[in-house]
Amino acid sequence: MKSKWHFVLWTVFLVAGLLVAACQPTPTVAPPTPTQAAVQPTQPPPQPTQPPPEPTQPPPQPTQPPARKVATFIWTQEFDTLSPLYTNMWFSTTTFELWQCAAWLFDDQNNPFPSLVTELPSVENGMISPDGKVITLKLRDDAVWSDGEPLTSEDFAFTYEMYVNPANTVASTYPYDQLEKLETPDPQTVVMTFKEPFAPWMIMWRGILPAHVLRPVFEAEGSLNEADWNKNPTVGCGPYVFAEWESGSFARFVANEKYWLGKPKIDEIFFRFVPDDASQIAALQAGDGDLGTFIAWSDIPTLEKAGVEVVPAFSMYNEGIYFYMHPEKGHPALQDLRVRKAIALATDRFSLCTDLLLGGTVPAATDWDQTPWNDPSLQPWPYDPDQAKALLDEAGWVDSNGDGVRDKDGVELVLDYGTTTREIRKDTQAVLQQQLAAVGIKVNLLNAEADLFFSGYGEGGPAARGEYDLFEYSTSPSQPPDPDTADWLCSEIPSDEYPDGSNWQANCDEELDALFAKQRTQVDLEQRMATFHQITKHIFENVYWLGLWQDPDTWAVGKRLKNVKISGATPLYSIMEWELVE
Amino acid sequence: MSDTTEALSAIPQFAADELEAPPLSLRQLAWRRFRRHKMALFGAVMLALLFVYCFGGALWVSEDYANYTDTKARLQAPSVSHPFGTDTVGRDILARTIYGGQISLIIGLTAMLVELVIGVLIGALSGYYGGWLDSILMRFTEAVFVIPQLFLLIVMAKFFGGKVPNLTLLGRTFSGSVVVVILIIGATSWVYLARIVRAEFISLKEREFILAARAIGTPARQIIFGHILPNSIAPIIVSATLSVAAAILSESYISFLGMGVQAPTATWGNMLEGAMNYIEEAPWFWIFPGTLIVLTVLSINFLGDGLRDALDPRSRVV
Amino acid sequence: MGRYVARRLLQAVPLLFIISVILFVLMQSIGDPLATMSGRRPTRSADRERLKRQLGLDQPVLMQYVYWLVGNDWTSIDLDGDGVRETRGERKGVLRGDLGRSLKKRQPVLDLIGERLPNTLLLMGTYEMVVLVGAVALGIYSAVRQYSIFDHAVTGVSFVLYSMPIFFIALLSMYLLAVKPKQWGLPYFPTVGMFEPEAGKTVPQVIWHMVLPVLSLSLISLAGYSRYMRSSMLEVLSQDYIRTAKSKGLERRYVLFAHALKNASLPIVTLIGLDLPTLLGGAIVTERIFGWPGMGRLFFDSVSDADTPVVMAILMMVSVAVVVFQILTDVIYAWLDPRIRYE
Amino acid sequence: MERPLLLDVADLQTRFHTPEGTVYAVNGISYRLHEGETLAMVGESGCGKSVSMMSILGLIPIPPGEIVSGTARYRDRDLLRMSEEELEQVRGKEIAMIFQDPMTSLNPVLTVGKQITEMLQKHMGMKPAEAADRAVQLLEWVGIPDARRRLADYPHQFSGGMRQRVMIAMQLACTPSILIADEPTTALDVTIQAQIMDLVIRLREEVGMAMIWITHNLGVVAGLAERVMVMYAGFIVEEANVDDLFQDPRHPYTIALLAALPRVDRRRDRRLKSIPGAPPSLLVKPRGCPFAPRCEFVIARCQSEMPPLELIAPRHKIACWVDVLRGGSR
Repeated sequence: MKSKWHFVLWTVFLVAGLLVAACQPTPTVAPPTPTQAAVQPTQPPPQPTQPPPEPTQPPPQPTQPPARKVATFIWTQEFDTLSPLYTNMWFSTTTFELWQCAAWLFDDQNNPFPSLVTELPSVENGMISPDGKVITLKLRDDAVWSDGEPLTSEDFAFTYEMYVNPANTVASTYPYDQLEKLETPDPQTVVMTFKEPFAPWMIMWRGILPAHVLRPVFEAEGSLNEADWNKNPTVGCGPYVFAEWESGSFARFVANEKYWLGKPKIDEIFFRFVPDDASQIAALQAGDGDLGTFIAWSDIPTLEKAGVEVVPAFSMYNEGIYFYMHPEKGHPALQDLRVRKAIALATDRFSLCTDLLLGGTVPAATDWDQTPWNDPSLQPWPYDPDQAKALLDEAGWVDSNGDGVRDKDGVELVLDYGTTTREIRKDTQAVLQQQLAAVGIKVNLLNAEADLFFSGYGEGGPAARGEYDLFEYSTSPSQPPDPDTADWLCSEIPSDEYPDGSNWQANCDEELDALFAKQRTQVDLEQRMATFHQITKHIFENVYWLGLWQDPDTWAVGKRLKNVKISGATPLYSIMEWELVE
Repeated sequence: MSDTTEALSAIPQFAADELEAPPLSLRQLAWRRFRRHKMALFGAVMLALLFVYCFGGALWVSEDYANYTDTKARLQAPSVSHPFGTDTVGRDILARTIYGGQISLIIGLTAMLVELVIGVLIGALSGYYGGWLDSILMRFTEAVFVIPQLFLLIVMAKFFGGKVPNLTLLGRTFSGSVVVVILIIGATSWVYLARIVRAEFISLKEREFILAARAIGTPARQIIFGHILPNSIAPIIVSATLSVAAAILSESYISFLGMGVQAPTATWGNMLEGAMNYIEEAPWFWIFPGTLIVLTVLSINFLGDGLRDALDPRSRVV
Repeated sequence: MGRYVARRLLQAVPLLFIISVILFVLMQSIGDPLATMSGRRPTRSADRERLKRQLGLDQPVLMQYVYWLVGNDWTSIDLDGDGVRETRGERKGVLRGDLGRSLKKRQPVLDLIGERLPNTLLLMGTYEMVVLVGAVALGIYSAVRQYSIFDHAVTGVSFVLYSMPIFFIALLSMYLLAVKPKQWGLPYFPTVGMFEPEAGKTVPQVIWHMVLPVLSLSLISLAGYSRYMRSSMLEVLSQDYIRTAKSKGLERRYVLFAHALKNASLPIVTLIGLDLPTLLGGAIVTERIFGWPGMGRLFFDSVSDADTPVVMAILMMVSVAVVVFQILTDVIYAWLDPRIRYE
Repeated sequence: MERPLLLDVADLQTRFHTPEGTVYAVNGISYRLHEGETLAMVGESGCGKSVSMMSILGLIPIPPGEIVSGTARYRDRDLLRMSEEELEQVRGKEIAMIFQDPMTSLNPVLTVGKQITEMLQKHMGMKPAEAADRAVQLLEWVGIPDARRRLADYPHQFSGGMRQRVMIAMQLACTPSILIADEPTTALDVTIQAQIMDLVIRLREEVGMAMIWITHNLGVVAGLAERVMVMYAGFIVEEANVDDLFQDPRHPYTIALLAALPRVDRRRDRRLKSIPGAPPSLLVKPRGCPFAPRCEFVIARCQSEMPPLELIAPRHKIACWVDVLRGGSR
């Protein structure tokens, strides 16, 4: 005890810690009463706690204010930042449908419908110029920010300005850097002029910045990098308003009393950040969470047993294997279509889906599976190891030295197969290694942390540098739901001169290149779709990519949530309509 | 400090002088002290059994079987055909603990060797030569010491991650991450050893027999490795033994965090990766490898404790 | 003493400089912070190029280090990529208290640390208190009752605990104190987070959620500390001056606490001095398993995202703390043991 | 004239149970101490002198120590049967003890003042200020200059002799009736030794206490003690008035000791090398006389049977089967 000092020290630490931890606002907010003004978005007030309704409590009488409805969403990753400028992270952008507003949204079939605009631009209604370079947006005149300021074309212009201003370290300038100029002839009109006809224009305007809030900040600080709004976006334009966000723990959004489409049915959305899948599953099972995301396929039966519904939402993601096909640096065997086809035939992606993913999904044929852009006639390659062996024999890859591995011209058919460290991917690797070994292909398994794996060529990324012969991950061609991608262009093959290239499979196919260039300017939907059918068929038949499984986002919807519809592109598009019943 | 030495020191000082025993050689004395240390004997026997399990078990179970996936039989509870159950792709956990154990033990031993080489070299140079070399080396040692090991391990695991290709040895393919893990554990754990060796060298280099050796012109290298090192071997042996346990633990930590040894090579540590997700559903998935880690580390700690009492009874590091 | 401290602090400067250089070099290759910046897709090449420039990652390592250390507000940087340095830098550098901004979260690192540090201090402070009180109590009790059943039990159990990886203890305690009781319909401990969202961040909630992580953390350290305390206490108890104190007719308890404990706590002070500063970095594994929003999780997540400014800041913070605590330990040592004098 | 009996120790046996085996440290010793009397206990290092003293004060750690049998009556109360609380009232207050090494016997982390006053506060019920004043007096009494300032000093700030003076002041603080001095001068320089001895003798007269002086040096005994006990391997082998012992030693061991001591006032030898052989292992349960292997008078009976401590002359006891004056068995 005579070591007073550590006692004192720790008392100070503990008390200080407790104070700091406990003095922060409690996460619940009193029910808004009719007399009470709307929640003041500029200063989210910590308010007294409303006890949850007791089970014994009589059903709410019409005269009483109904119990506050709070839905809890489980997020396995925390937002990085909330500003649309600075994030492309899924867990952040998915909140945009809550507190942000978009020119248009996509429904559960990934079909667009107008939101801030009065109608979707098209060539037919004249809002897209015949050359495809000018697109005009007509905005609603009743849209307002949560602080009551009208939302006008000025906000669109400001948003555009901020995206392309080099002072802002934005996550991606795309697609706004495709614009030549943006004009606002009147508060309800936005005229966009592109440098080239730009087919993927629909991926624009998912988040709008409040000019009246942020312009003064920008003018004062020279950039929005440090704007408090990024973390604390108290002014928004969605059905909910940001209330608070405590790092590592939770974030809250409360109903926007001033939402221009009416008031949402659920009073508050509470985001709870849990560190891992297991915690998420436990919370969902226990009913502590009403909504969860990215449910592992293997967890679906557990959840369904607990009455939690698992809803897939196609956001154009598919798990698949790329073949590194660089003519000099790649493995010679992969240049041969027969070898690639043999690899496809030798891998049992069907039992992978039924056993490992517990039947939650099916093998993908192309990276555009489950979209209208995919040639509907394409079916995944069957599992046929015998034919695979025959193809390999035919291609000249035989086991001439009896070591169990096929070879040709003194080159062993040994392939490096890399992926990230995600458990399901490691498991898949182990299964495929065994199946490929059965046809005489030896596979070395390699793993890298996601950020290393996805590193660019210049940063020594193993996939980008071609250190893997086969590399597996889940990707969508582009920003959903647009099908465009640069990943197959010859010009995108990374090299010392162009380290930032994104064609990591180093596959240069002139025919494909031309098709991609063509679709990019086809603002006509039908024409573009036809081009894409050609593209998908070409990739499939040449086995440039081997689909393992369709990887839609899996959403777990708890028992209390009703009327839930989820889109792949803008997941929470219908949050207004969601209901919470006890 | 162990029970024996405690017992002796607990008797008031005069007692030690009072004890009269037939003179024993140092080695006999060490063996006697060690043998009396029941926990150390238990540790040695246990460790021998674990080695038999990991390396002898390989005679019964092939590595192919340990890596054999059967997606139809995933996460099966322990049964006759799979005494420890199966993992997420239907691999037999028993077989994997055998092959994983080999890697874990090898990592423990080789990381210790790496640590030994770095620690002894730095400690010896800095203790023997002193002066500016000592200053520089000790600043460096301090710098490494200042950053907590797990932090440094994680950073270094990312630093070297994926930079070492897989290697094939004796017909078996090992993930390059094994080498990475060995190197980074060795490279982050030598600080204590270096300090011990340095202290030994500083005290020994002024002793008569070393001065004599110097006087007759024995080269420095021979004095360091031929004269001083053998005389400071006891604390080194003890420290090295305990660092095997520490290395096995370190490996399990970074593998548990997913930054350690990667598939297809199993270790007890990386078998535990993702265990959190199966804490309820499949406890066998983590209990068996976890228990084996604890047993091994425990045995080595017992052994090290006994060795310390036997070889280096004065040292008081816990 | 003042001069000694001043000299030690001065010596710490080159040491911290070496550390910062080593770490900065390591940071260059712990991953690509831009790789995952575009969400689920690899970052577009144009964005990658622009971000590198805007974040200063295109500069030579030496320049990056200088900017990190002393800031770049004395020079101009090129933001728009035309090769002309047109904009004045805004960073102040670590030496002026600017730890930089998180690449991923886009906030000042200081803010991020400020959010997490109280949580970590709360968890780790409690843990350290539990360990200290527990270890001192256990250590003294076993030392006094040497060779009793209690002593043997404590020694045996602590050996086993000491050999356990913390995640194994965490998993076991979760299984035995949360998962199983829940299945059996008994009261159970929460496993994740700092509080139930419905209940709010109240003191009882936080304490309740702290039980399992603190337990898991404490058990291992308790094992080590109490053994250390025991042997240290045994050694002190066998000293002549304890015999003297007893011969003076002082009460047993008084001898133990007034005469023995102060001496026995000397080696423990060193241990604590080594332990305390690393607490700032949080408990990486424990915070991860129990979803505790502290520094350990921030560190691990930042390493995973290669968010180098955050990683660098946490490591430097811990290093500074270690160095400062080493000096502090010496000062306290001198205070506890009058035999020690520094110059 | 018999002074009142103060301490009566009978058949004291102390053992230690160690992993090496049982150490038979004290094997049934008996002696008496009267008021104001000074008793010297002489023997080689490790013969059980200190243990026998610490046994009666309950300073033996149990376990591994064990007091197998015996009584130690102090003013009609058996010290060996006392509770810890009762013993605490005796220690320091009634029976004080000073130890061999003043370097290690004072607590290094507490001030000298604290170590003296805590005792006064405990036994004399003094207030802190009162105790401090008394401590200053005590320190001045034992000859420490500038005593008040030195109260705040730590033991390491004193020289060896000064430290022993502090120790003496401390142990005499409560004016005990018995002072046990366990080789208090052994660790000191020769010149200091004499000073300390003089000091102790002076204080003994001033306080009028009884004293047991433990030493391995027969030389110091002559000018100090009235009676002398010689211990060997846990036994008392001879007990006599100091003059009788020096002039008429009857036990072969005592004779050998004296033979190894050319002159009483000469500088001591560290080891009594002239006795052949080494003391027996205390790990073996004693059978027969422990000195037998080294004894030049040894007879057959010595090997098998321990001789009892018997009166052979007035106030002169020995434990030996042999009559060394006449030769042959007694």
